[in-house]
Amino acid sequence: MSIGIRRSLTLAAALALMVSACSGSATPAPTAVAPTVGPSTGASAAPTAAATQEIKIGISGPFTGGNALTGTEIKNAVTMAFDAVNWTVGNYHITPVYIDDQSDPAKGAAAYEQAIVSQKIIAGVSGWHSSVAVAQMEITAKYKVPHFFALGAADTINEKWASDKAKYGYWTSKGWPVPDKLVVGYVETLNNAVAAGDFKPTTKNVALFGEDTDWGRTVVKALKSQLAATGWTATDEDYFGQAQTDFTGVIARYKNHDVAVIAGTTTFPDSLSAFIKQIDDAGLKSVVVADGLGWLGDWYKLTGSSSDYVIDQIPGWTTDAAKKFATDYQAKFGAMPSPSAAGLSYDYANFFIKILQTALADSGDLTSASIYKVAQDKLWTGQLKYTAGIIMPSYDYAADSLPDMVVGSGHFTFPVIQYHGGEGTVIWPGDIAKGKFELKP
Amino acid sequence: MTAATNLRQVPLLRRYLTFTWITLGLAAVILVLSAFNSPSLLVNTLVSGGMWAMMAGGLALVFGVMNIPNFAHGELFMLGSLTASLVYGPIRELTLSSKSDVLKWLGPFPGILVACAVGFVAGIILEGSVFRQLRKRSRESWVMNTFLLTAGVSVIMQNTDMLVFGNFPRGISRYWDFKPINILGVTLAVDRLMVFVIAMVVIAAFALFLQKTRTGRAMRAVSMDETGAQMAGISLNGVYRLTLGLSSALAALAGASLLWLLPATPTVGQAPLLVAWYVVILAGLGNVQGAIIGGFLVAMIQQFTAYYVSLDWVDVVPTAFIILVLLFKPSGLFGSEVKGVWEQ
Amino acid sequence: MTFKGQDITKLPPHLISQLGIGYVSESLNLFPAMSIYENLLVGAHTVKDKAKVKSQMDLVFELFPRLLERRDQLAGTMSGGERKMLAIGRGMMPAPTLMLVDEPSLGLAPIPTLATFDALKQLSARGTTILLVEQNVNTTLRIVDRAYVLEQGAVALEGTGEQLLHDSHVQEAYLGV
Amino acid sequence: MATQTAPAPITRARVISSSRRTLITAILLGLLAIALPFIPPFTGQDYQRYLVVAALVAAEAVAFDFTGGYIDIVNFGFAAFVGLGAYTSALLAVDLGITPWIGMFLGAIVSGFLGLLTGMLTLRLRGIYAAVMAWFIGLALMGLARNLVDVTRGMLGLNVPRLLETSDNLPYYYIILAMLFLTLIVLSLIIRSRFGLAFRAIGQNVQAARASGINPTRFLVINFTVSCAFAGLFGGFYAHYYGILTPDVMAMVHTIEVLTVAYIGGRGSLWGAAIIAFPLTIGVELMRTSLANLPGLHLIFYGVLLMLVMIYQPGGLAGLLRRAGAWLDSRKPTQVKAEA
Repeated sequence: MSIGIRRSLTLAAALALMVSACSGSATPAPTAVAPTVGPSTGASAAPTAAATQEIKIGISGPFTGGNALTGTEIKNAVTMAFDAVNWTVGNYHITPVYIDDQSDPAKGAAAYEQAIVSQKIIAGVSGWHSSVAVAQMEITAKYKVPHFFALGAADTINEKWASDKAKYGYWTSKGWPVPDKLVVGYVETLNNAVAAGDFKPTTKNVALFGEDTDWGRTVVKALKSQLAATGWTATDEDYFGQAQTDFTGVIARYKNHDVAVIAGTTTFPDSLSAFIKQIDDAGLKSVVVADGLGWLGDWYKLTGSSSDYVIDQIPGWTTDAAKKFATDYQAKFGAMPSPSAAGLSYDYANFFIKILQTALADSGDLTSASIYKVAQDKLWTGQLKYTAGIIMPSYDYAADSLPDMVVGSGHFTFPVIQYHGGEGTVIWPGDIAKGKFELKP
Repeated sequence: MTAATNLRQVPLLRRYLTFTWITLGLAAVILVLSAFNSPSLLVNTLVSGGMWAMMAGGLALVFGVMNIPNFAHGELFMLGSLTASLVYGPIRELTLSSKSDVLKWLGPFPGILVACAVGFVAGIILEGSVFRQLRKRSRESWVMNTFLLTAGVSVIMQNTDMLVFGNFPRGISRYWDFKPINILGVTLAVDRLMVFVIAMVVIAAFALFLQKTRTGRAMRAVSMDETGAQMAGISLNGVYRLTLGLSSALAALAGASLLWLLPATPTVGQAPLLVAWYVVILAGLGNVQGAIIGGFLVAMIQQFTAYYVSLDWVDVVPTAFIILVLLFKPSGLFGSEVKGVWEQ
Repeated sequence: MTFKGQDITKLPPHLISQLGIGYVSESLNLFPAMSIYENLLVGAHTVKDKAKVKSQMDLVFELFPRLLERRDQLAGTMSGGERKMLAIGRGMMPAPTLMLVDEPSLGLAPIPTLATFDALKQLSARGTTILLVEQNVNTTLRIVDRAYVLEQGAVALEGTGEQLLHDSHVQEAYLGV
Repeated sequence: MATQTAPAPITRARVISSSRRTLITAILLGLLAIALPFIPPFTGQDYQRYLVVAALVAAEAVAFDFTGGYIDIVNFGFAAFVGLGAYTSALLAVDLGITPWIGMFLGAIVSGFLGLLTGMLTLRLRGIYAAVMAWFIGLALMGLARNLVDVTRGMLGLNVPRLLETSDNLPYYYIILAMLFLTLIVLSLIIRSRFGLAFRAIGQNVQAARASGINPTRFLVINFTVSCAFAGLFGGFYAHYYGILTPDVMAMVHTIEVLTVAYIGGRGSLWGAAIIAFPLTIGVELMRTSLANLPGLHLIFYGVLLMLVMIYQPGGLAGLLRRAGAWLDSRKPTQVKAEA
C-alpha cells in the first residue's frame, strides 16, 4: 500500500507540475463567442482619444518542429519591426500573440482559432507553409479576422482564394507569389547564356530536384513546364524528405544522363548544402540552380567553396538599411538572418504597421473590420503600397494579381544571382545585373 | 533445447543454401555487376554502409544486452554532432590557418573524440537515471515500457537542445579540406573516405572487444543468460551501464564524424535513427554482427533505389524489402533462436 | 544467512559469487552460443590472475577430459551430460570454497549421472565443500559425507551418508526397500 | 462460526457494488463529457476545438488499446491506418462526390481490410517484430500517399469537403463524442464476450492459449481488423473535420501521441485511455499556448510526465483507479462488521 501511495503521489506531482506550468499565464475564461459572430472581437469599446487601448495581433509561423529555424527568423524579424514603433499605433498598444503552427495544418488551424477566440487577436500577420495557410484560411473566414502577408506560395492558396473571394478574402494577401512567376528568372538566365554563347551545353538535359513539400513540388512543376517550353528535357525528377543528405546515387545517375543543368529547390539547409558539396565532389560540370540556398543566413559555412558558380534567386542585403538590419539582427539573435524569411517578414511587418496606421486614420479605430476595409479599399486597389522596404523596391497589389502581389522589375522581384566565394553577383534581370553568367571552369 | 537443435552442426552445403546466404550472395553479385555500369554504386554503398553499420551496431547492442528498443539513439547522435561542432568551431580556424598538413589531418579529431566521450557519459547517466529506476520496480512489459521511456527521452533531449542552443544548423563545410581522390574512376571526398576509415576501425575494435576481452565476453554472456552471468560473478548493473555507454558513444561518434554532412540541429538524429532501425530489423534485433552486414545491405538498397528508381522512393523500397524478408524470416536475416549480441 | 561470518542475504548475486560461493543451477544457465572454452573463461570472470585461470581450466579438463576434446564446440550443441559437465566446470573456475549444486542428475541417463557424481566426489576430495540438493537418494547417499533429509521445509533427519542409507525411515520412504 | 460464513455474501456484495460503481461512474463521466461544452471555459470555440481533438485522440487511443492492451501486439503503424481511412473517404468525396457520411464507413472498411492483411502477416512474428512490421507497413503506406501525387496530391495537400456546412466546432464535438461512446460500447462488449477471454489468453501466453484450444490465428486477425477498421473511421472524421489532408497524418509521431495516451490511461482498460485523453490533450495545448515564448518547453514537460508515469505508475490511470477501487472495497467489509 505504501508503495502504491508513493506512486500515486508522484503521478499527482507530475500532473501538478504540468498544471502549474500552464496556469501561470493561462488566459481567463473567455465569454462565450457565438461561432458566426462577425467582427465583434475587440470592437466593443468606442475609441476614446487619449486613453491607451490594448489590441492583440497574431504573429504566425512554425516556431517548433522541423521548420522552427524559419519560424524563429520570421518571429524575430516581425518583433524587430514592432519594437521600432514601440508596439504602438496611435493610442493603441499592441500585444503580440505568437501562433505556432508546428508545420502542421491541423495544429496551425487550432492555434489560430485559439488566438482569435481566447486571446482575441483582431488581425494576423506572417506565416510560412502553404498547407497551413489553406487550413488557416478557414479560420480567418469563420471569424472575419484579416490576415496579411503569409509567405505560403503554392497555388492551392490562389485556387481557394478564387473559389470564394468574399469568404477567403480575409486571407487578404500572399507574401510570396506562385512560383511560376519567379522561376521565369532562372529559365531566362539559362536561355540568355546559351544565346550569348556563354553556355554551350552538349545536351539539353535537365535534372530537377525538390523537397517533398507543397513548396518543392510547386516550384519543380513550374520549372519543368517553363524549361520544356524552351526546348529543354527533364531527364531526372527527384523529391526528397527532410534530412535527406545522401545524394550520391542520384548524382551518379545525373552523370550517366549527362545533364547540362541541375535545378531545384529546398528549404532544408542540410539537404541543399550536402547536395551542392556532393555535386562538386563528384566533379560534375553541370550548371547548378539551387533555389533557396541563400535562405539560410549562414549557408556559406556549410557549403564552402562548393557553392561557387551556383545560381540562386535571392535578394541580397544590398541597401544600407538592409545591411543595418542584418547587422542588428545578428547582434540581437546571434545568427545571420536570411533575406527571404527574416528580410521579407521584416518588410511585411512594417507594411502591416502602415496598414494599421491607415486603418486608424481612416476609421478612427482599430478593429478587424476597419483593418479589413483598408485591405479591400486600398491594398487590393494598389492605392496603398510599401516602398520603404529593405528587400524589394515596392510591395503592391493589383486587382488582376490577387492574392499575389505585382511581380516584376520595380515591384516584387527576385534577382538571379551567381555565387563566388560566398558572395552573390546579380546576373538577371539585365537592368540591375552587376555581372555575367559564368560557367564553372 | 531448441537452441541445441538450431546450432547442431549442419552440412556445409545446406548451411549456405539458406535464405539468408542466398540473399547476401545475390546482393553481392548485383553489386559487383552494377559496378560495371556505374562504379560509384559500389564505392558509395561501401562508404555509406560503414556509417549505417556504426549507427546500427550500437542500437543492436542495447537491444541485444538490455532488451531496450532505443528510440533516443538518434538524440545521442545529435549530442555527438552538437559537441563536435562546439569543440571543433574554435579549433577549425587554428588548423585551417596553419601550414602544417599534419595539423590539418589531426584537427578534427579532438572534436570527434570529445563527442565520443560525452556520448559515453550521457549513456551512463541515461542508464542510471532512467532504465535502472524502471528495472528496480518492474520488468513487466519491459520492451514496450522502455520503448516509451526512450520516446520520452528523445522528446526531452530534442526540445532541450532547441531551447538552449537554438534551431540554426551548426555545421561546417568540410573536416578535411583536401582535393577529392579518385578510386575506381569515382571521385570521393576525403571526408567521406575518412568516415569510412573511422567506421571500419571502430567496428573492428568493437568486434575485437566483444570477442576477445573479459568485459566483452561478460556482455555477450549477459545477452545470452542473465542468471548464468550472475552466477559467474558478473555485475548486471555494471554491464548495463557499459552497454548503454558504449552504444551511446558509438552514436555520438557517428554524429560527430558526419558533422560535415549533417549539421547539428535538434532533429538531426531522426533520419539516421530511422535507417538504423531499418538495419536492425532487417538483420535481426539485438545482433551486432548482423547489424554490421545489414548496414551495408541497406546502404546498397538505398543507393540502388536512388540510382535506378528515384530519390522519392528511397525510404519506401527498403521498407518493402524488409517486409518481404520478415515474411520468410520472421526474426530477421540473421535471427535465430539463440540470443547473443554478437553471435548469429 | 551468513557465510564466513558475513551476512549474504541481501548481497547482489554477483557479489555472493565473489565471496567464493559457486552455484550450479538445475537449468544450468550456460551461454549456448559460446564455445566451451569461452563458457569457462566467463566462469572465471572474477579471477584476475591469468595463471590461476589457466590452472583452474587445466583442472576442469582433467576432471572432464570430454570437455577438452570439444573445447571449441558451442555449448548449445552439446548433449545433456556434456552440458552438465560444463556447468560444473564453469562453477569450478573461480575455485570456490563452497559449491552449491542443484539437482545434477535431473534429466540424465544413469551412466552420465554416475560420471557426474564421480566428478563431484573428486572435486570434493580436492578440498571444495559441495552442497548438493538431490532427489536421487540412492546414488547421492553413497558419495556424500553428510546428508540432511528435508520434509515439508524442515530438516527431518541428518547424519552421514552411510548412516542415512541404512536408516529405516529413509529406506522406507525414499529407497522403496 | 459467524466469521467463517461471512466472506461469501460480502464477496458477492462487493462484486455487485464495484460493477455498479463502475457503471455509475461511466454514466456520470459520459454526462460530463456531454455537458462539458456548456461549462466555462469550454464554451469558447477554441476550447471546443480542443474538445474535438481530445475526443478524437480518446477514440483513437481506445481502438489502439483494443490491440495493444489485450493481445499485446503494439501497432506502430496505427497512424497509417487512420490515414488510409482518411484518404479513402476524402478521395471518394473529392473524386466521386460520395458523401462523407458514407465515405467514412467505406474508409473504415478499407482500413479494416488492410488491417486483416497486416494481421495475417504479423501473426508469424513475435513481440517487437510484429510492432515494427506494422510500423514499416505504415511507412510504406505513407510513402505511397506521398509519391502517388496524381491521386493524393501528395504533400501539396488535398482539399477535403467538410462533414457539415457549419464551421462551428460544437456539432463536430458531438459527432466525435458519439463515435467515442459507440467505440467504447462496441469494444467493451467484444471484450466481455468469449472473444475478450481469448484475447487476454493470447496476450498473456500464446502457447498456453493454443494448448487450451484457442486458435490464436483467428482471434489475432479479428482483433487487428476491428482495431484498424475503427482507426479508419476516425481517419474519415479527421479528414472531413480539418478540410485538409497531407501524408503527415500517417507519421509515427501521431502513433506515439495515441500510444502515449493509451499507456498513460492504462493498458487493457479501454476507458482509462478515453478518460485521460481529455486532460492530457487539453493540458498540452494550453501549455503550448501559454509557453509560446519558449517553444518546445511544453513538450519537455510532456516527456517528463510520460517517463514518470512509465517508471512509477506503469499501470497508468486505470491501474491507479483500480487500486483505489480495491482500497474502497477493502474498507467495506470492516464497515459491515462494525455494523454487525
